[in-house]
Amino acid sequence: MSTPVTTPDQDSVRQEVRSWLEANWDADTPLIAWRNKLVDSGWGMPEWPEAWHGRGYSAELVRVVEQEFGRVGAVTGAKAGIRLLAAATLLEHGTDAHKRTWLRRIITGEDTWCQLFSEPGSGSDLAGATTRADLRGDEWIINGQKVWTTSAHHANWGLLLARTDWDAPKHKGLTFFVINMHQPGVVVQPLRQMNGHASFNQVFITDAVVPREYQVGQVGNGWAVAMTTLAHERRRADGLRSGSSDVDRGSLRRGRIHAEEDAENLTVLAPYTWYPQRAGRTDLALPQAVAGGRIADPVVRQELARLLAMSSTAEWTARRARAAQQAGKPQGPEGSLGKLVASHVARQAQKVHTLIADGDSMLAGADSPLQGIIAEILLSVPAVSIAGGTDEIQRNIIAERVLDMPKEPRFDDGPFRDIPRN
Amino acid sequence: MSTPVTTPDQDSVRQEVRSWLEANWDADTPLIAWRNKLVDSGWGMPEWPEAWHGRGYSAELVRVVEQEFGRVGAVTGAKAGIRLLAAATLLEHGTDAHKRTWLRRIITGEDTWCQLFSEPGSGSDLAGATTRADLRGDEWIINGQKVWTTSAHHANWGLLLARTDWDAPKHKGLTFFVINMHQPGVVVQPLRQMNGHASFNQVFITDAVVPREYQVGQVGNGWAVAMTTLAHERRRADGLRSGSSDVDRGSLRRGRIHAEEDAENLTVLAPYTWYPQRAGRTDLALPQAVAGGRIADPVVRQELARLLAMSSTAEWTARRARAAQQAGKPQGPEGSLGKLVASHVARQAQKVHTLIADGDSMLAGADSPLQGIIAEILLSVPAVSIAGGTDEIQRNIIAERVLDMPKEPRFDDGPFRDIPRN
Amino acid sequence: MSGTVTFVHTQEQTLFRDSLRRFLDATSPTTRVRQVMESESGFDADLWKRMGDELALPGIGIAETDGGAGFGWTEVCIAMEEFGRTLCPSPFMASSVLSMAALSTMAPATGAALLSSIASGTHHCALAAQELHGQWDFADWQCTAIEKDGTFRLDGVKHLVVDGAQAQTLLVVARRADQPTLALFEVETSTAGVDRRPLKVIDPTRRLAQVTLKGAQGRLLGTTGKDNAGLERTLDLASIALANEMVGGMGRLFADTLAYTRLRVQFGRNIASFQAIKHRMAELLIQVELARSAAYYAASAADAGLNNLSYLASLAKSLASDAYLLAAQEAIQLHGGIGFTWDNDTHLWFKRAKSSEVFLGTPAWHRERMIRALERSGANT
Amino acid sequence: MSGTVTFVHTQEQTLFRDSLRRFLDATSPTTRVRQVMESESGFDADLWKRMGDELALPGIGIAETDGGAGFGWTEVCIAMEEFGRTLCPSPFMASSVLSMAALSTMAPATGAALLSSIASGTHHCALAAQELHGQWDFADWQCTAIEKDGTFRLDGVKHLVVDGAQAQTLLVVARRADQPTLALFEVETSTAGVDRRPLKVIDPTRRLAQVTLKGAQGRLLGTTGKDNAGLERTLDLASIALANEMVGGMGRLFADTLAYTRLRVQFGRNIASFQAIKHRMAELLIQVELARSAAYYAASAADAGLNNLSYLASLAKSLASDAYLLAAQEAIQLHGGIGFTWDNDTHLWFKRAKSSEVFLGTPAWHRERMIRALERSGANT
Repeated sequence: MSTPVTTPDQDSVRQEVRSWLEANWDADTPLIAWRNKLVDSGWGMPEWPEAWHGRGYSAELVRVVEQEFGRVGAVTGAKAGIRLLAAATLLEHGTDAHKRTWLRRIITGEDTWCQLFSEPGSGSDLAGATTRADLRGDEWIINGQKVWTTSAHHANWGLLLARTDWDAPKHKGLTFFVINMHQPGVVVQPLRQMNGHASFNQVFITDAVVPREYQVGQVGNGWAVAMTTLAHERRRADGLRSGSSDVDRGSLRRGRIHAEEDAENLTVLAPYTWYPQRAGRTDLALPQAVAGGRIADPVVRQELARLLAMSSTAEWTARRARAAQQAGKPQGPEGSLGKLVASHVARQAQKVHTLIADGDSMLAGADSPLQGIIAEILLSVPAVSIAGGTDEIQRNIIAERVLDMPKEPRFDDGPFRDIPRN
Repeated sequence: MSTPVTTPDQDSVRQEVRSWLEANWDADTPLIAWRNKLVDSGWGMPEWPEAWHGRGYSAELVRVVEQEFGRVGAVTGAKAGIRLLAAATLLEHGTDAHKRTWLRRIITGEDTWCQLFSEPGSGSDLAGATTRADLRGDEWIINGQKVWTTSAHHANWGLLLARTDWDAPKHKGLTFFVINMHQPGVVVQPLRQMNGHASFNQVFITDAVVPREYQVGQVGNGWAVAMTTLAHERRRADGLRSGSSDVDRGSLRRGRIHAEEDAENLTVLAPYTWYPQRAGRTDLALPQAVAGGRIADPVVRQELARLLAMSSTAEWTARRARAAQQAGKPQGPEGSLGKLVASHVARQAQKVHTLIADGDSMLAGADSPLQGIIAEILLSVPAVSIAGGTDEIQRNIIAERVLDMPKEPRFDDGPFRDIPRN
Repeated sequence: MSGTVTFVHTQEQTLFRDSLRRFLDATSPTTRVRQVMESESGFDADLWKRMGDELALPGIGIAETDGGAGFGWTEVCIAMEEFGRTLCPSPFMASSVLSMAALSTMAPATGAALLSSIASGTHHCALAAQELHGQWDFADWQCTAIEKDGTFRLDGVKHLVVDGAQAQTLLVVARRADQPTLALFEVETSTAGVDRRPLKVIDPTRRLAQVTLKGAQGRLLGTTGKDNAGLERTLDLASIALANEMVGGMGRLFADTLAYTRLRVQFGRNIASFQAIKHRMAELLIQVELARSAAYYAASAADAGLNNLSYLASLAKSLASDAYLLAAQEAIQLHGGIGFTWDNDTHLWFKRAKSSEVFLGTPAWHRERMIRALERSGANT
Repeated sequence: MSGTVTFVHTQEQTLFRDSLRRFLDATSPTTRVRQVMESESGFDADLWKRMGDELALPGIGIAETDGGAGFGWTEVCIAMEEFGRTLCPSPFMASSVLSMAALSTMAPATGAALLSSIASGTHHCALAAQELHGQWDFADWQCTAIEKDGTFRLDGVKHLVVDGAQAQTLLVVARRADQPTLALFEVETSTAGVDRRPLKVIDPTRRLAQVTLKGAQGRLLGTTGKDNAGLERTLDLASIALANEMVGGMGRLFADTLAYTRLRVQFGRNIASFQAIKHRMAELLIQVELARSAAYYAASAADAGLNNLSYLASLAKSLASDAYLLAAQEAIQLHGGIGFTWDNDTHLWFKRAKSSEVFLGTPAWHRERMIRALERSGANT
């Protein structure tokens, strides 16, 4: 372990990580071996607490570390997929045993994770989950169906939200578990989407077993734990939207360790390849309009201008929120609009791409402009206003939390078993 | 009285009215005298029952009568203003005494009427009226405030909706009255609008008196009576929107009786002069675009095309509804959309007029295009989606009555005195 | 104008619609549509034959003298609306609408034989008109027809040809060196110099192909006449038929979505009870009904012989394009995640809506055409 | 670009805004605005003097060497936002924004005296640039300046001149016979050949006039330079300031409307509790915040010296125009009938929104200008 740091300044951190990398970084180390080094040194997740493989660094110091890693092309701890949401949840609600069991292999990338929250009957209404967990001796027996589960087909572990009390109100009857995905009671089926991809899964759970010590948080407190996971998911989504790239893919990636990392990403990132198209690919609008000569059409020019204005201001609005936060100013509304604005941008982008592609908007695959990218945009954008919280839910949140308008009258309090549901 | 007609055919009616007009029509008869003739002959309101100055004619037969009157330029019974809504209400809910007292002078035009329903605190929620009527001996004592009252400044009589029971649920505590507007307890103030017109009034009622025999319908049954008035108002509004002109203003209007009628209309129709501008004046869009050369602007062309498409299809949709009705087909949704569609048309029209007028949209009065007509459009259109039922109410009606979607949860049942209100 | 436009369908027309709806509901549930759209031909030949035998559908709009049922464009559009409602893939659009419209306007006499073969339901024709880039902008079309000892040789590339790969006969619009206006040619797909490449499409229920002609032999059927009036009218009739097909699709989407909101429970209540959803359904209903009014009016106007048909056709097509896309987007949104899945049927109509939005011209292109039509008709002077 | 854009106001800027807001709230409640807008001059001279004495507002953006406060365009825009919030009528737009921008870009040296007289708050200038029909399409401007024994004689008609009837000095853009680009002239309104006709306006809080020049004597201040760059930049700065003013107005409308929906009870509940209204307020908030981001960004970009300022200015102006009109329409709609009355304040902002929508160019005109700017900057190659 490196000597504990109290509150170092950026320069000293830069010095320390730089000399450590000089001493340790070798692009021919096997991936897992290298990452175990990162865990032991605390350089893998410097933002994590010192007690758990980290250094308790602030965001700025973490950026310094990332810069130095990027400068020499050093591989970082595994970050792709939802593993970091799992880690954040375990760090906040898990026992030391939980942390010992899972955190290291999250950083090394040996384990992948998935999130078992959504169900066919509870989409917007996540707390309406009906997957049941019944205690039998020292084991929880799980039965139910989950859906929209990214990476379930290769995940080792799942974050599971299940109902343990049917007489409590719906938010009070849920408990949070970590479930071993590799057991007979768990059957994963790919879920094909209208755009042809199958980046999600359905998970059928029949008498699956979760040892009692894999319960996270108290019985009946599952919603609070899930909230932590969702908060981190939202924060990451906002980050991705406002352009701050997830992992730095610099140059200097010639070592065999990089080949190993690329292979890893191939699997872990596969479900996300269409996400940029789902967001509308604003970046392609102007080049396409110019390339095809459609830029000469006054209607194309009008709609293109609308799109560029919308997407630029979406970005500036997010940056205003971050700048205000960093300046310690009171939180304005601008921070809560990103998700809903992204839907507007995506819909306008698909409109513009349709105008530009004109008749060829009817075409797909190799016959579609940009070898099918345009067709994929047209068939993927409808998902942006649904996934991760529908536009309708976003509007409720903005009206109720940002504008402090009255909440919707509730029809779902009282014992869960009495609440109407599909 | 003319001999009762059972079910005459169009030709016989045409013959009869034609010969009657030949015998009686004289453009130099004083207006009131002529209209009294119309009342006695039943030619003034042929759609009214024979017992009450009419002939019980169907719509087709009435059209025949109107055609013949128009052919010779004969003056008809007074129709402008809301007098016909008053008549329809009295014919359905009034006593014979009521009908004797008011119907004749409605046709002759000697009396004008106004409608005292809306209040500052009850706009969309008409049944929330808080103007009170208290029985004192044989008189109802009225106290409260009404608003949006067209023609109150010259009306002789008012249709009044007032609360007589504060313990009954909101719709059950109202009673309907006819109030004499010319009494000390009734003070009328013009209500100026943002477009400069003052076509409505506020009516302040303080200890005004309504003789018990001027009560229409049972105590507590006022909402049902008001519904009749509103139903006729809606029907007329739909008629006006779908272009079927109210009164035929033909040629041959050279007699002194026409001068008298024009003078009458000057007063009665004055509040309505800006209504066409409120509806957007689609008719002016193309001519204005061509006149100013703005038709060359591709954006103007796009928005103009949208406007023309919207307004034509609004008209065709209304005609589909009428045609289906006449063909005895089941009522489709198309009949209930007119009011809401009119708002869309008006907003698009104001958008197009702004595009065409360009910078001169900043100007008003004589400096505005068409001597201020354009400015009046821009400043009047906002009223179209509020007056006579807001767009929000229309959407509720369409969703609940046409699409049979669930009603809004009610927060206003129970005794009226306990219901929150402004 | 000669005749007058009607605002309600006749008893006969209603009966025709009802019988066709029963037929399609019985024979083309989405389970079947999914099989057919993944088949090689892309349509069900046996079913098409039955439509001919039992409903005389292939020649519904073709004159009796040419072996058709002799009905008007209104009946063609009623059929289109029902096809749009079920998405049943068939040669109707290619043969009985596009080809029939082109032949009846540009080659009434010389095309008689083709018309009756279409009416018989045994012959599959495809109209090869538009070319790469742009759509029905005639001026840009390059395909040429060179006359040589009595016959014509055609060269050029035709794009987005409906059923181009399945049809036996192509009706090709080409330019003659010596002529100011375009002409219509009959080209057998079996002849040399005809290369047909099926295109990958977002809507597999409507097949498209790219046709390359290299000295292919063609028979002159007729010319489009002054100002390409024949092609304008062909586009008018096709756009009106397409608009009605779209109305069928959006009507179906609206009904299915409304039903789903009544069924789906979240937060302990039907989502149909949320006011925001109620208001959106009300607004959507308006767009659907306005588009329906436009499509019906234009169809009736075609039969009535109104002289501003281009204006009305483009009005109907542009409104239908916007309303159908809105209905499809709202349908997916209100279905939520399930509406984005392959197994849910919503995307079948979404893809038809997206494809139809630009087919025969984008809504913006048709709005521009509306104003051009107004200017031509001198309404602005 | 030289400097960099900032996304949060400095402590000083925030203090400046707060003090100005307190000042305007105290001195310009709508009761006072209504009096002033019906007065003859259309603004409160005493209040304007106080703004100079107590806040140094008239010269806020003018260099200290020219007697100004020497702040940046961001501070000018903060002031504009607060003026837009209260609708306080003043010479700020005419003198301290339009005239100041024109002088500082086209006549930094020769205009120094005018700039300091503006900064002193004692001198009222108006920019007479655009002409009848069309807006800032320089090519169409006809006003001419003929040089004759040392001085210039100006002829032409200038339209929609802000404060044209109140100003002592007109800054006239005119065409010199011998020059390719336009030039800026100083014309005293007292001199012969200057006819100023106040125009009737829908927004009485912003006065406009039509100025007719018949051989009026003018002093050459400077030229707009290659490609009329000086006028382009003047339009950029003015559009950015206007966009910020509009953001102030829409922010006020939003807050007042939100408060009213919380107050107004119908059907036994606050109308703020209706989901349809909640969702519309959420959508409106988005449009307001996006417009705000654009206006702030463009203001900061002007100070940072970004080279794509025309693109950013037109982006901000077009977004602000659409968002302000939407906010004003929604404000009236959600107020219901009362919102359409004269005594309710909502229409004051509605009229400013409607007027500002087209002032300095419609949103569509500015969207087109955005793309032209992109093409110039070669972003498309």
